[in-house]
Amino acid sequence: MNNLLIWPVALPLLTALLALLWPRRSNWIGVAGTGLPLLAVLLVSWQVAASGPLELALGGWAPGLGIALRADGLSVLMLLMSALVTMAVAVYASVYFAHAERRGEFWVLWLLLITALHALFLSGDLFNLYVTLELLGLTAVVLACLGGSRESLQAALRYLVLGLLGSLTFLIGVALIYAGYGTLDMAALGDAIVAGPTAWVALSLMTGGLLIKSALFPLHFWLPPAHANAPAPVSAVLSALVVKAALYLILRLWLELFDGVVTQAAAVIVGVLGAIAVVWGSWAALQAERLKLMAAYSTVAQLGYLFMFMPLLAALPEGAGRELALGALVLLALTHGFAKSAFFLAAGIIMQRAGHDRIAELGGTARSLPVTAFTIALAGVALIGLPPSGSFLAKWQMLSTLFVTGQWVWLPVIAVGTLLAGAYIFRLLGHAFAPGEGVGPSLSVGREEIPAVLLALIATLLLGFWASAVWELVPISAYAGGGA
Amino acid sequence: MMSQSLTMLPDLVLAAMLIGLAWAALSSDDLRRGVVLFIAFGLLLAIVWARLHAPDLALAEAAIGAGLSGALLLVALRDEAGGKETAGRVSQVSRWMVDLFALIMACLIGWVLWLTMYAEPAERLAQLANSMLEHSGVSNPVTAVLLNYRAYDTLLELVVVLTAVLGVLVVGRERRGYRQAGPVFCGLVHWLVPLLIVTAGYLLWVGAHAPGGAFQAGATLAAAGIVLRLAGNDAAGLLDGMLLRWSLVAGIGLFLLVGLGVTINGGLFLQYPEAWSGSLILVIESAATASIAAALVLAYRGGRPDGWLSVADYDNNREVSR
Amino acid sequence: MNGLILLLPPLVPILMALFAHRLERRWWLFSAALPALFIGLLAEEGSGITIPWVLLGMHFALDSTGRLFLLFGALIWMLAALFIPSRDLAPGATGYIKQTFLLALAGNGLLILAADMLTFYVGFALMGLSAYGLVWGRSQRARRAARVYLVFTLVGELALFAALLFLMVSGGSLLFEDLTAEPMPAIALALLLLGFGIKVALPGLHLWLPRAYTLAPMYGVAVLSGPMMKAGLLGWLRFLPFGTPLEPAWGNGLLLLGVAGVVLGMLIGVVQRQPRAVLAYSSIAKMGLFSALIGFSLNHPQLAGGLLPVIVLLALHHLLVKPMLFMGLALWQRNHPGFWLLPALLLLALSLAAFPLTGGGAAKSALSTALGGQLAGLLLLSGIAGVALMGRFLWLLKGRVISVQQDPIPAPGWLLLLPVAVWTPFSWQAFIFEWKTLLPLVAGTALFFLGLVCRRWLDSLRLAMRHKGQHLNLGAVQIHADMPDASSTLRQIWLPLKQAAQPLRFDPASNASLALRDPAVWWLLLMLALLGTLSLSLFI
Amino acid sequence: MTQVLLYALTGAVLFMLGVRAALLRDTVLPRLLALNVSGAGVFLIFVSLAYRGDSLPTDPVPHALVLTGLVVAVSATALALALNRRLREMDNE
Amino acid sequence: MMTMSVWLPVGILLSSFIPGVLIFFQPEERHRLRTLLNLLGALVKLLLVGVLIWGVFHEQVFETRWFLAPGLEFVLHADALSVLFVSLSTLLWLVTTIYAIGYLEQTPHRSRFFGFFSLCVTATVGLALAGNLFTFVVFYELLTLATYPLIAHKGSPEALRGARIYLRYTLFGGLLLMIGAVWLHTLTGGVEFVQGGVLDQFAELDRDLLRWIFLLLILGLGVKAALVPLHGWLPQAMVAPAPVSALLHAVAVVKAGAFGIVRVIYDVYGVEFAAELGVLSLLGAVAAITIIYGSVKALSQDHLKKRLAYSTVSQVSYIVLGAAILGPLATIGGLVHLVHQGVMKITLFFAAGNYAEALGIHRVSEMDGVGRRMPGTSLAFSIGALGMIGIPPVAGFISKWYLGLGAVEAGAAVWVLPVLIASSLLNAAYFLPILYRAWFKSPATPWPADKTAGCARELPDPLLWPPVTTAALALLIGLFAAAPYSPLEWAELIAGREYRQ
Repeated sequence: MNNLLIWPVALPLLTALLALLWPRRSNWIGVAGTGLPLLAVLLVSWQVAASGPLELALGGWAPGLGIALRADGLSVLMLLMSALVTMAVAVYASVYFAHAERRGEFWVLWLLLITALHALFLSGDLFNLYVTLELLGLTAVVLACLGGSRESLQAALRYLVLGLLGSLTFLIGVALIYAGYGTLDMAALGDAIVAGPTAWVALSLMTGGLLIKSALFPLHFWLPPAHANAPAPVSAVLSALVVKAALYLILRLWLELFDGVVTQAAAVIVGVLGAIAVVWGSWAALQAERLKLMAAYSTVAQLGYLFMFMPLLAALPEGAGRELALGALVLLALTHGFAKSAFFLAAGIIMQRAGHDRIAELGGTARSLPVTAFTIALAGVALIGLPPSGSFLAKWQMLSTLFVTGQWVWLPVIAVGTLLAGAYIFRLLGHAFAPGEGVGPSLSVGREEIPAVLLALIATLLLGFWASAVWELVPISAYAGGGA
Repeated sequence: MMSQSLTMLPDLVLAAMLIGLAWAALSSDDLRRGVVLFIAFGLLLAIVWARLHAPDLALAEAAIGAGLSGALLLVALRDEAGGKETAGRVSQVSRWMVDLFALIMACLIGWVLWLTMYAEPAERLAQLANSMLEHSGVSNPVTAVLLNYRAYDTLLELVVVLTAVLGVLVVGRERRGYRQAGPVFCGLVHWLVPLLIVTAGYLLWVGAHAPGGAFQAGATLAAAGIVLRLAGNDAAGLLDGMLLRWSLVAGIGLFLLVGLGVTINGGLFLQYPEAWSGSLILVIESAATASIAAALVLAYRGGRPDGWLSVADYDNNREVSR
Repeated sequence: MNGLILLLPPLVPILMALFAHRLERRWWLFSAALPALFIGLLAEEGSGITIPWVLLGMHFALDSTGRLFLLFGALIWMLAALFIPSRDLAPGATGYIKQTFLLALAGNGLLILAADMLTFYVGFALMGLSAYGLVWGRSQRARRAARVYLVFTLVGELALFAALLFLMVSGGSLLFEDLTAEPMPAIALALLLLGFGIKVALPGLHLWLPRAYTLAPMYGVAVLSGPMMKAGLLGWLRFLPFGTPLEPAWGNGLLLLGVAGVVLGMLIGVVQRQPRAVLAYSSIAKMGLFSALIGFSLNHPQLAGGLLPVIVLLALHHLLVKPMLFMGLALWQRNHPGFWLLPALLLLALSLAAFPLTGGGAAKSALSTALGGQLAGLLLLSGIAGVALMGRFLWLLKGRVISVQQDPIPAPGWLLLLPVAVWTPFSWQAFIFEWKTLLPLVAGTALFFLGLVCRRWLDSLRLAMRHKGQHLNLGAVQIHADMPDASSTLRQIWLPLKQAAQPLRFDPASNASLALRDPAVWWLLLMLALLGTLSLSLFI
Repeated sequence: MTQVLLYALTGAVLFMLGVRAALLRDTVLPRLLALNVSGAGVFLIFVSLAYRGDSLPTDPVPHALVLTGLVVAVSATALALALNRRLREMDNE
Repeated sequence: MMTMSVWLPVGILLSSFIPGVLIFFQPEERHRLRTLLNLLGALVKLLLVGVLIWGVFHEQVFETRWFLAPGLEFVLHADALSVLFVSLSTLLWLVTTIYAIGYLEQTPHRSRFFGFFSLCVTATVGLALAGNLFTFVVFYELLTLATYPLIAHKGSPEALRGARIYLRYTLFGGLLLMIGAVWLHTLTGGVEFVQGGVLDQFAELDRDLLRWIFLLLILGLGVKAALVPLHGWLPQAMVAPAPVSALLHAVAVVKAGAFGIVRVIYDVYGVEFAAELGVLSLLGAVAAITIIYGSVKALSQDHLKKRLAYSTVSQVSYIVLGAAILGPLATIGGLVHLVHQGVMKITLFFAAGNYAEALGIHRVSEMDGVGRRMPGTSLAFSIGALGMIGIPPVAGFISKWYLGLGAVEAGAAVWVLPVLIASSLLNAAYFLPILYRAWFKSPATPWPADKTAGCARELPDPLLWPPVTTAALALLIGLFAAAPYSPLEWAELIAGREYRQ
C-alpha cells in the first residue's frame, strides 16, 4: 500500500508522456493528468492524517542505499496546495491555450512540472532533492519562455542561469553532508547531524542555493521579470508553487535536519533579508505599472514574510509554540499560493480581454468582468492579510509569536508591509472599479474565470475557516528533528 | 615521506593544471579560446577520474562533459557571432567583494573537506553498496547504483533530459544544417558512424559488469548523429514525426512502466524481482540509450525540426483557415 | 380616572397640532385651550397621575398654584387665538402659526401640571422652542428677533437641563416633593436662576425681550408676555428651596438683580417711542419686581410661606393684564378704534400701575402686608416704574393708528376678559384706598414728564451726533433706547472684531441665518462666560 | 589519503572559481562555462569522496551521483544555449 | 434547545450572508428576485433577533464556537450588549434596504451593491455577536472590506477618492487594533468578552503594558469611531450613495468603532480596572475634544451630507464619552446613545438622500422652502435634527440626560457638562438654520421638474417611508424610553450586568 506515494509522481509523468505522444489530445490529457495526481494526493493526505507519516523505500532498498519517499504533514500540505492549484490552473489553461500553437509542449511541460513538484515534496533524499530541484527549475524555465516574447526569454534565461548556480551551490552542500555523515537519507541525517563546522558550512551553502531559488532579497531580481512575462497560467504556478518548493526545502533543512545547528544570528540575517524584501517588494509593487509585474513584486514581498518567520522559529524551543509558528508559516505560504495563483489567472483573463495589463487603464474591468474583479478582490484580501483569509490567521499567529519571543523589531515591518499591500491592492481595485472602457464590453462568465475564483475562495474562505487542519498536520513529521 | 611526495607529484601537477585551465578558460575574453580551453579542461578531468578509479565517469566525461558540452558550446559560438551583448562592467568594489567571498567560501569548504576526509573520515555507503551488489542483478557497482539502488534518481534525470530537449524544441527552430561534406569527410563518416554505433552497443551491453552504461552509450550514439549532421545529414540520423516522439519517450516510459509493473505482484516501486533484475535493467538501459541519444542529438540540432509540429498540425491548420 | 383628565391640557393641543394644517378656523385654536380652562375651573386639586413608561416616568399633579396658572393662562391663550389674523390660518400661509401656537400651549399646560422636574422641563422646552414660530414675523428684523429669542431660550433650557442633572444626582428623585429632602447644590441653584432668569428677563439676560415684544405678531407677544413669561416665574416657585436656609448671597443677589431690573425697565422704558417697547420694558420692570421678591423670600424662609401665594396672585394679575394691554394696543392700532377702547386701556394701565381699587392695587397691598413692611422702597420704586411706564404708554397711543384689515371677533372677546384682567386677584378685602399709595403715582407722573423731556433731548443729541457720524453713538442708554438701531451700534464694535477674525470666518452663504452673528447673542455668551468664570472661581 | 584531499580541495577551488566567474561575468556563454567549471568542482569533490585508496573498492554511490549530475548539467547547458540562440536571433531580426 | 443556542447566532449571520452571496450572482435585471431576497433576509433576521432578544432577556446562553487555530477560536456569543447592537442593525437594515431599493432604482450595478450591502450588515452583526477579541477583529476588518465597494459604488473620481481615504484610515486602524489584540491575546492566552472585564484577574501583568495595549486598541477602534484626529475619512466618505451613508453613519462603521470601544472598556478591561489604570480620563478628553471639534466643523459646512458627517463625528463620541465615565448612569447614556444616534442619524441621511434624489439639493443653502415641497421628509429630518440637539422628547434627549447624570454622578461634571452644553448649542447652531431654511424661507428658484412627477405623494413610497418610520421611531423610543424592552431598558440591563461585580 505504500506504493501510494509514487502515484503523485508517476501519474503526471505518465500522462506527460502520453501528451507528448498525442499532442492533438493534449488538452484532455493535460487536464486529466492534473486531476489524477490530485486524487492520489488526496489519498495520501487522508492516509497521513489518519495514520501518521508514510514512507516508501523505492526499489525495496533500505533508505540510505536506496531512496525513500516520505510524506508527512508538511509535505502533504504542500502537495495539497500544488495539486489543487495546478488543477485549477489546468482548467484555466485548457481555455487559455485552447488554440495556441505550443499547447502540446505546454501540456507536456506542465505535467512534468507537476511531476517535479510532487517529487520534490515527497523526496526523502538529499541528492534526489537536487535532481528534483533541477527538474523543477528546467520545467519552470521552459514554461516561462512559452510566451515567446523577448522579455520572457531573457527573463527565462536569467532564471535558468541563476537556478543552475543555486542548485550547484545546493549540490556542494550535499557533497559536504555526504562527506561528513556518509549518507544522503534525510531521516538518518536528521539524527546524525550535530552542530559543527561541517553542518554549518553545508547548511549555509544549501541555504544560499535555495535562497536564490526562492528569490529572497537581494537575490530576488530574477523573479519579477520572469513571473511577469510568462503566460498567465505559468506565472500562476511559478509564483504560487515553484518558489514555495525552495522555501519548503529550507524549512525542512532548518527545522528538521539541521535543528540545533541553526543559530539565532543566522536566522536573524535571513529574517532581516526577509524584512527588506517585504518592504522593498511591497513598495515596488505599489510603483508597478503593470498588473502582472505588481503581482510578481508582491510575491517577493510575501516571500519576505515567510522568511521573517525564521528568527521567530529559531528563538522558540521545540514544542507547541514552535509548531504554532510553523503552522502559521505554512498557512501563510498556502494562502499565498492560492491567492497569488488566482491573482495571476485573473490578470491573465484581463490581459486576454484587454490586450494589455497596464493598471492605469483598467477602468471598467469590474463592469465587464465582474467575476474576475471579484477574484482579484478576494485574492487581494488574502494578500493583504485581511480576514477571513488564511493569511490573517497566519499573521495573527505571527504577531503572537513575535510578542512571545519579544522580537519587537519585526513589528513595524509587518505593519508597513500590510499597509503597503493594502495600498497596492486597493490601488488596483480602485482602477478596476473605475468607469472606463479599458477591457471591453463582454459580460459573460467565461469558463476560465471559474478556476480563478475558486482558488481565491480557497485562499480566503477555506483556509480561513478550516485552517486548524494545518496545525493538526504540521506536527506529523517524518523526521527526527522536528515535531512531536 | 619522500616516496609519498613523489607519488603526490602527478596529482599535484594534475590539480594545478586543472585549476590553471579553468582559470584560463574563465578569464579569457575570447570566447572561442575559452571554449576550447574548457574542452581541454574536460578531457583533463576525465584523466583525473581515471586516476581516482572512476572509469565510468572518465568515459562519461569524455563523451558528455567534454565531448558533447564542447560540441554544444562550439556550435553556440557560431550564434554568438551575430549578436552584440553589451557587457556591463562590474565595479571594482563588487569585484573585490566577490573575490573575498569566493576566497572565504573556498577556505570554508576546504576546511570542512579536510575535517571530514582527513581529520575524522566518516564511514560512507561504499561497504553497503558493494555488499548488496549481488542482489542488484548487475556486477558493475555504478550501474547498480544508477539503475537499481537509486534508479529513481536516474528516472528523474531522464525526465530532466527530456525537459531540456523540450525546452530546446519550444524555443526555436533548429539551426541550418551543414553543406554536404566533401568526399574525404564522407568517407570518414562512413567509417566512423558504424563504429560509434557498435561502440555504443558495446558500452550498453558491458555496463552491467564493467564501466559503461546507458549514458555513455547514449552519448556515443549521439556522437554518431552529430557526425552525420556535420556531414550534411540535417536530420542527424533521427526519425521524424511520431517515431521521434516515441524515441524520446521510450526510455522514461519503459522505466516507469517497469517500475510500476513490478508493483502489481506486491513489490515496491522499482523493486525488480531479483531473478529478473539483470534483464530488466538491460531493457531499461536500451530504451534509455535510445532516448538519450535522440535527446542529445536534438539538443545539438538546437531547435524544433520541421516535422515536429506536423503531428499536431491538423488543429493548427484548422485554426488558420478559420 | 380623575388623574387622566390632567393629561388633556397638553395632549389635546398636541394632537391638534398634528392635524393643524387642516384647521383653518381660529376657533379650533381657541378650543385647544378649553381643556386647560376646564381643568382650571373644575378639576379637583390634589389629583395626580403617574405614567411610568413615558419618557423617564411622567408625573402630573394639580395644586392650587398650577390650577390658577392654568386657568388664567387658558383665558389668555384663548383670547390670543382669536387675535390670529385669518391669513395666517389659510392653507398657504408662511410660518407655522397654528402648529407652534398649539405646541406652545401644550408645553405651557404640561409644565404647569408637571409634578416632576423632567416633565416640567419637557413642557418648558416645548413651550419655549415652539414660541419661536410665534415670534417669527414677516420682516427681516422680526426674523432676527426670533432667532435671538431662540438662542436665549436654548441657553436657558440647557442651563435648566444641567440644573436638573445636579438635582437628580443629589436628590435621587425627580419629583418636586422630594426636592427639599436634600440641600440644593449651589451649582444647581445658579443654573436654575440662570435658566429661568432668561425666561423672566433678568437684567443682563433680557436682551431678547424688547425686540421680540416689539417685532413679533401681537398674538405672539400676548402669550409670550403672559403665560409663557410667567412660566419662568412658576419654575422658580416650583424649584427653588423656599423654606430652607440658604447662603444669603443667593437671595441678595437675586434681589439686587430684581431691583436693577425695575430701575432699568423704568429708566429705559420712559424714553421709548413705541408703545410696544414701553410695554416690553414694563414687563422687564415687573419681572424685576418678581425676581426681587423671590430673592427676598429665599433669604427669609419664615416669611416665604405667606409671601409666595401673594407673589402668585401678583403674577396672575400681571399674566392677565400685560397680554390684555398688548391686545388692546392691537385693537387700538386698527382702523376706527371704538370710543370705549381708550378708557378700557386706561383701566388696564391703572391696574398694572397698581392703582388703588384695581386688581393690581389689591395685590400690591396684599404684598406689602405679607412683607410686613419690608422692602417698602422696592415697592415704591416698582410703583413709580409702573406709573411712569403706563403714562408713557398712554402718551404714545396718540396718533398711532396703523391701517389693518379688521378681523371681527377679537374686540368682544377682549372686552369680555377686560374686567377679569383689571380686577384679577378678586381679593376684595384688599381694596383699600390709602393716600400713600398715591405717592408712586405722583413720582411716576413726574418721571414720565422727565422722560418726555429726556426723549426730546436724546433725539436732539442723536441728531447732533449723526452729523458727526454714528461711531460715537455708544452708551447703554442708546443701546436700549432704540432697540432696532442699537444692534447696529453694537455691530460697530463687532465689525472690527469680525474683520480681525476674517480668516476664521465661515462661509457667509451658508450661515446667513446663523444667530451667532447677532450682537445680543454675543452679549449673552459674554454673560455666560462671566457667570462660568464666576462659578468656577467659586468652586475653586 | 592526501592526494584525495588534494583533489577535493581542487574541487573546492574550482567550484569557487566558477561561482566567482558566474557572478562577475554578465554574458551568457562565459557564465555557462563558469557554471560548468563549478559543476566540475563539485563532481571532483564527490569523486574524491568515493576514492578509498587503491586497495579498497571505490564507493560507487558518488560516481552514480556525478554521472547523474553530469547529464543534468549538459541538459541545462543545452537549454541555456538554445535560449541564448533564440535571443540572438531576435536581436538580429 | 441546545442546538438552537448554538445555531441562532450563526443563523443571524447567515440570514444576511446567504442573500448577499445569492444577490451577487443575480443578473442586473432580476429586480424582483433581488428585492425578494433582500427583504426575506431582513425579515428572517428580524425574526431570529426577536428570538435572541427574548432569550437573552431570560438569561439564556447563545454561543457558537469554531476552532480555527491553536489558541484562536471563532466565537459568536450573544449577551445583552450584543443584542442591543444586533437589534439596532437588523431593524435599520430592513429600513435601509427598502430605502436603497427605492433609491437605486434604475441605476447600474445593483446586484453588486446589494450584495455588498448584505455583507456589510453581516459584518456588523458579526461584530455585535463576536464573543472574543479575535472574532471582533475579524469582523472589524470584514466590515472595512464590505464597505469599501459601497463607498466607491458610484465609480466617480470623488467616490474613488473618498473610498481610498476611507480605506487608508481603516486599514491603518485595523492594523493597530490587530496588533493590540494579538498582544493582549498573547499575554492572556485569549480574550473572551466577559461582562465586567477579565483583565483584572491577571494581576501579574505589567500595568504600563496594559496601558499601551489599551492605547493601541483605542487607536484602532477610534479610526472607525472617528475620534479626532482619526476622523478624516468620515466626511470624505459621504460621497457614497445615501443609503450607504445612512448605514455607515448610523449602524455599520462608526458604530462598530464605538461599539468596539465599549466592548474593550467594559468586557475586556472592565470599567473599574480601566479607571484604575487611568486610561479612561484620557479617552474621555479625546471624546470631549471630538464632540466639540465635530460640531464646530459641522458649522462651517454648506454641503448637507458633510455637515451631517461632522455631526456624526461629534455624536458618536457621546458613546465613547459615556463609556469613558465611570459609573452606571454614564454607561447607560453611552449605550443608549448607540441606538438613539443610529435611529436619528439614519433619518437625517435618508432625508438628505431624498432631497438630493427628488430635487437635486445637496447644499444647505439650496434648501430654502423645501419643507413645504417635501413635508414628510422634512418633518422626519426635523425630528432627527431636534433629537440630535437633545430636545425632549426625541431620543437624543434621553442619551444626553443619562450622560449628564453620569457625569455629575462621577464628579466629572466640571468638564463633561460644559462639553455637553456647548455641543448641544453647537448642534442647534448647525441644525436649526437648516430647519429654518426648510420651513420658514421660501424657495429662491422654482423647483426643477423631477422624477417625482408621477407620484401621489412627495416621493415614491420606498423613499418616503423609511425616513418617516425612523423618525417616528426616534420619537417613540425617546417618548417611551421607560417602557419595557426599550433601548433604555436594555442599556440599564447591560449596565446592571456590567457593574454587578
